[in-house]
Amino acid sequence: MFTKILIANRGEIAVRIIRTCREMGIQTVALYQSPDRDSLHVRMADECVLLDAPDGFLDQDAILQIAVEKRVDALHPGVGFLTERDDFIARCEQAGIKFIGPPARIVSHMRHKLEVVESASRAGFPTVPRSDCVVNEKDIAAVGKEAQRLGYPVIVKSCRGGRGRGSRLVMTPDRLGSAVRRAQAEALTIYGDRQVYLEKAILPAHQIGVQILADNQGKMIHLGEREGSLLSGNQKIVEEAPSPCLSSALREEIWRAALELAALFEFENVGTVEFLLDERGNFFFTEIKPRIQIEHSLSEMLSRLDIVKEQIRLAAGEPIGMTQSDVHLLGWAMQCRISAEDPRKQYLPSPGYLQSLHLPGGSDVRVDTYLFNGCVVPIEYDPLIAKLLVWGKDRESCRLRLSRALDETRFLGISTNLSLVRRAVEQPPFVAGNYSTESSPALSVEDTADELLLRDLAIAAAIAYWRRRSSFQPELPDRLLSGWHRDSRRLPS
Amino acid sequence: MFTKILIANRGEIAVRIIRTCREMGIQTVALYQSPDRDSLHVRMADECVLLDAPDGFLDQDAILQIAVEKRVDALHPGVGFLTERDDFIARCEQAGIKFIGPPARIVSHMRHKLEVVESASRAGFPTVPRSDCVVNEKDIAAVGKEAQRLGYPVIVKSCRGGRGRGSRLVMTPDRLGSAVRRAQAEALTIYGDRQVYLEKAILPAHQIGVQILADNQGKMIHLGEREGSLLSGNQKIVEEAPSPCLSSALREEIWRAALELAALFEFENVGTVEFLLDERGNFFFTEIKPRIQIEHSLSEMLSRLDIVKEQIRLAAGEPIGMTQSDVHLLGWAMQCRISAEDPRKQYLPSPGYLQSLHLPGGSDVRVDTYLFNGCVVPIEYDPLIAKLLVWGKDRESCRLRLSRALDETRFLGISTNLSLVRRAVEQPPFVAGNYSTESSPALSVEDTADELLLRDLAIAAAIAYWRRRSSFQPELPDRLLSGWHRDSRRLPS
Amino acid sequence: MKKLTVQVDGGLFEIGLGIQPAHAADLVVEVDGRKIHVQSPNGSARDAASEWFIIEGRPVEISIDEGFGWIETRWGTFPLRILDQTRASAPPHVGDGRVKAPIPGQVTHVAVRQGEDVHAGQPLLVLEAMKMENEIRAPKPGTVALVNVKPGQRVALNELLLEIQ
Amino acid sequence: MKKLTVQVDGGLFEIGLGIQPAHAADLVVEVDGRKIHVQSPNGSARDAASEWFIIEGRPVEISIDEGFGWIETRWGTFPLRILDQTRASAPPHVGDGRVKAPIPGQVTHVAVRQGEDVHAGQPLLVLEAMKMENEIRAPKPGTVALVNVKPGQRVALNELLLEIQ
Repeated sequence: MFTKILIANRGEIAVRIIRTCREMGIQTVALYQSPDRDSLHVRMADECVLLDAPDGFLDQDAILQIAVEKRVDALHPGVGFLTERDDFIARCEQAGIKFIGPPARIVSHMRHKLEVVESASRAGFPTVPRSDCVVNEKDIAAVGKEAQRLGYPVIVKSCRGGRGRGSRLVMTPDRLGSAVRRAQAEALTIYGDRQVYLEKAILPAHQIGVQILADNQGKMIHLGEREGSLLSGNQKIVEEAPSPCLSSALREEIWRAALELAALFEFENVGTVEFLLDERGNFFFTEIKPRIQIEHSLSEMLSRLDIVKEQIRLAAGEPIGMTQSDVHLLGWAMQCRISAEDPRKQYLPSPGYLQSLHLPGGSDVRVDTYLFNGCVVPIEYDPLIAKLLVWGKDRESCRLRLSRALDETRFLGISTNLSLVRRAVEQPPFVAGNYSTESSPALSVEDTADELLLRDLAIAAAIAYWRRRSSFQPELPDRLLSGWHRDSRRLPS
Repeated sequence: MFTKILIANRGEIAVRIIRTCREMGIQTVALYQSPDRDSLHVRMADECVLLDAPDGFLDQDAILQIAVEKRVDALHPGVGFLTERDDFIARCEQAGIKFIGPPARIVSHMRHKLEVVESASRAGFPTVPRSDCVVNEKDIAAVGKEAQRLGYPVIVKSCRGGRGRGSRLVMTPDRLGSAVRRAQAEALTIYGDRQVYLEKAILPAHQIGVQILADNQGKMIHLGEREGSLLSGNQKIVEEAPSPCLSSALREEIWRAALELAALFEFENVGTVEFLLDERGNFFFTEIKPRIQIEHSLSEMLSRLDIVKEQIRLAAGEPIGMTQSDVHLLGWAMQCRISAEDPRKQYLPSPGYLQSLHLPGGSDVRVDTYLFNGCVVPIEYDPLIAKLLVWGKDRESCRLRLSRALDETRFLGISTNLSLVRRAVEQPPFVAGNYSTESSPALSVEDTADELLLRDLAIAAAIAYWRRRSSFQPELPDRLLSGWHRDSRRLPS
Repeated sequence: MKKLTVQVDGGLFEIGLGIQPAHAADLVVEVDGRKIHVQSPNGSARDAASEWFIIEGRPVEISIDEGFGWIETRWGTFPLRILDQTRASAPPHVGDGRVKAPIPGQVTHVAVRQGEDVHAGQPLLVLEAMKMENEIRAPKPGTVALVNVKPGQRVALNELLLEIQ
Repeated sequence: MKKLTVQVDGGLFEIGLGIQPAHAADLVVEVDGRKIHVQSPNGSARDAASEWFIIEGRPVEISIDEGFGWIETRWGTFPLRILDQTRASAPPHVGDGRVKAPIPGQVTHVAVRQGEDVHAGQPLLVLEAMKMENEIRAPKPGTVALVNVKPGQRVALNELLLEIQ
């Protein structure tokens, strides 16, 4: 087993990886850039190094140099950043530092998403209907025919692309020509290659991912599926496992397809086989994510396995050491992504000083966060500040526990999407387990309430207003600097 | 099902019960005395009432009156306080308010501990060897003979007592006479009855409790055993489930005995059948606790059942609705009791203003607490401030997770027994799972460390000292009152 | 006695205060002429952003922004309007057409030019912060009177971006 | 330069400070003549009870009591002694025989009388607080010179309970 791991990431995922390393008795080295110097992952690691590089967590040279200097045996990329950079993985391999993730050749293969889909298609797996690569926008009649064959809506996609950049959704035939022209121009700019193709748009859809663990002897197991269809903008906000929209027969079929697809690509380490599901129960393979995902924790709650621990073990060359029948997926899990965004400013990012936080507790509640009282949420990174997860023995008890946990949560000093998440969990399609990518919760900030509650809130608001406007100010600094005063609980009246 | 429950308790257990009620859609009414007016359970409840009564949470009249006025259907006593007062339970029953716990007749029976033990003994269950009640201390020769028969050490106990008051441990024959005299005098003062008896002292021992759920149709299941042998003073500090000292055969035997004993006493609702286990694997029934215990949460982690939810369901007259074979006890759980006690003052209670707290997060960690940033730990109540639990797939991974979680925990402003707990978890007998009631961790506050760590700590201490003594003070109030300043992360150097 | 008109969501209430000092732990307020007892356990607590009260035995925890425009609670977030009848000053006026940076960040794209007519909600520019591209839209219809920033420019919180007349 | 002698558990160190201001984010200290680089990310943070440093790349989070008698860390709690060589004043003297209430509470039992000889560690009285009976023991051997409290009496923090000479 490894003795020291460099964590090439920050925020909640770095904290989460350090926790597992500590439980495994593995030393950790944290990286930080200057805005993050006071961040929790830095304090929790055994060692920390300033990442003083222009490209930050994407700077391969700087990160490799630190890895070598700190004499780590392995490097964990977390999520995002260098997770899918096969060139970096190859450099780690050359430097004798184990990259915790699949080998470079697999990641390199997975990055070519169209090739992956075509291979899967040739092997007989269902994939989203698509055209061949279109090279010439002048023959718009031929393109139109192809779109007609697939059926509208269609998506124009770059043959080289990934991550959806340069993709365009076309709802009706009259918009096709300009969409193709623009997509080609964009593809040329971004990827240096103007080839695009058409894909049928699955709308509404369900986004289903099956968690896979695979060792280097070809043994594989899955930890069931997750559904991440509830979006706000393009961000997943509430995810759950299992998926509420699958029959047991369909679920078994998707699990089997996921394992077979992972085997087809000789997948190793930890990844997710992703599918789109349409309203009629057809599923289509889309890609394999060769890394842990933010929502991996959902599968941890159902299987009671630590996926990062398994990932480290697998990267160290250990066998899986269990069979599919040893995996028991029990109950239901839901996860919310809490972001520093201001609902009163159209969900703009809301970084800043976190005066105080109160996290939910009790049974089967899990919070992964890098926040602490008095920390600063830096403006330089993405706004995800916490993952809140709960488990329940069935979907409804899980959902009620999530509501309860959200009610307990408080962030003072920064704005968050907490009220949006709370509303998402209460909206009828989600309550019924009958939602899709088209069921975004209302982004409005307003809720409804009965008259008595409104009156109570008006009273509370009036007193709060009066107090803040009144010339008498409570003596805050004094109390803070001198610790506890019994009397301070009540001021002279 | 009930629509509104009065919670006749405070602190972490009140918070814990409110959480379950909210998840069940049941309204809650909280009680508070004036020192507790800002406490978390009050804020979390749907309604709250000042308990303005001289006897506080023991004041039956006042609490019943509030229950009636607030039109609750049921009352949850929590742990301690009115849990084992059969007179109160009878009054609730008369008032048409369901007491969440066993019926009065069962609690009344359980309170007569000696009778319970004698009944069990007559029914053939092993109990701790004891003498008949001794009425006369003058015949010290007969008492001595009885002690000789049981074998030293022995305990002199009141025939009326419970909770250990008036009990005296006698290690050698020469101390027997005076111990009997003093125990009789105390028994007379406390219970109005000078009758005492001798019981063999099981030293060292293991304290084992089996969690029982029983409905009012005579159906019963158990949720396995817990071990609570690691004491500091007379307080349990670290508990675990399952017990590490039982063979599977012995475990099965104790489970069977627990169910049979519960059946013997026609037990209903939720309770714990308690045993002492000696070093040779003999177990002795001691009592049935007719209520939830602080450590019930351990069994929740293994069974993934919510015991308070089951308790409320059972009190409402619902059947258990599952059989023993539906209960799957998986993995290992450990619980620490965090108390506001000052290790630097011989573990005296340490109430006060909690400036800031940081609780551990991540997978399979549970915290039950009534603390929040800026709260006051009142001097009027017991010093238990938080329960910290973790789950692991086996004992060692559970223990390592507990260590990790303890490392993350911070309380600023009050002193706690955290360092004692951390040491208890690291001491060799606990690591080996080979400890007993005689394995109390050292109460000393000192730990050991290597030279480099000591040097780092000396540097840190020197800078901290220098800063606090230096005339330049950071401008705290400004920063606090005006929110986030980007610059405040770094002072001019 | 101080009088406030408070609108929370659809509810409009006349509230009288000032029978006791503002920071008293026990208060009586008048709502539409009726006396209501309110307790304020943490009247002196440090967290000015979160306050909690016991109103006729119901615990109510709230959080209100600096501008008194929103009230957040565990029952949801509601728009708030407070009219102070004993103060001359109204709440600060917004919507004068000056578009300011709602967060610090970097301008990556400016979509309009001086003199251009815009409709309410039309994208004006893109401000990058926290790895997100945030579209700033026109708060009202009008003509762009001033464009104060260029693509690539870093802006501070509340810095003037452009003005609509 | 400021010089401190710091004893942590068994380790004794001579530490030189003052090359930069106390609250600088980057510090150099001298330990037994060697220069050590220390970073102090939250040099200005509010939680005076907990401080954290990066010492040669190792994160070190500590909590020190007001009297500088103990240092708490995630590696354990250690006794601390700081000798300030540039200050005349020594740390406050303890152990003068005056036994003060370590917590507020109620005296439930007094076990000694004035004039009685006691040995170190002998129970003197019982102070009830937080539902616990807390035994207060003699800090050193001597004669009870004064008993200042009676059973049933409530005492405040640091109130004189009795005196041993």
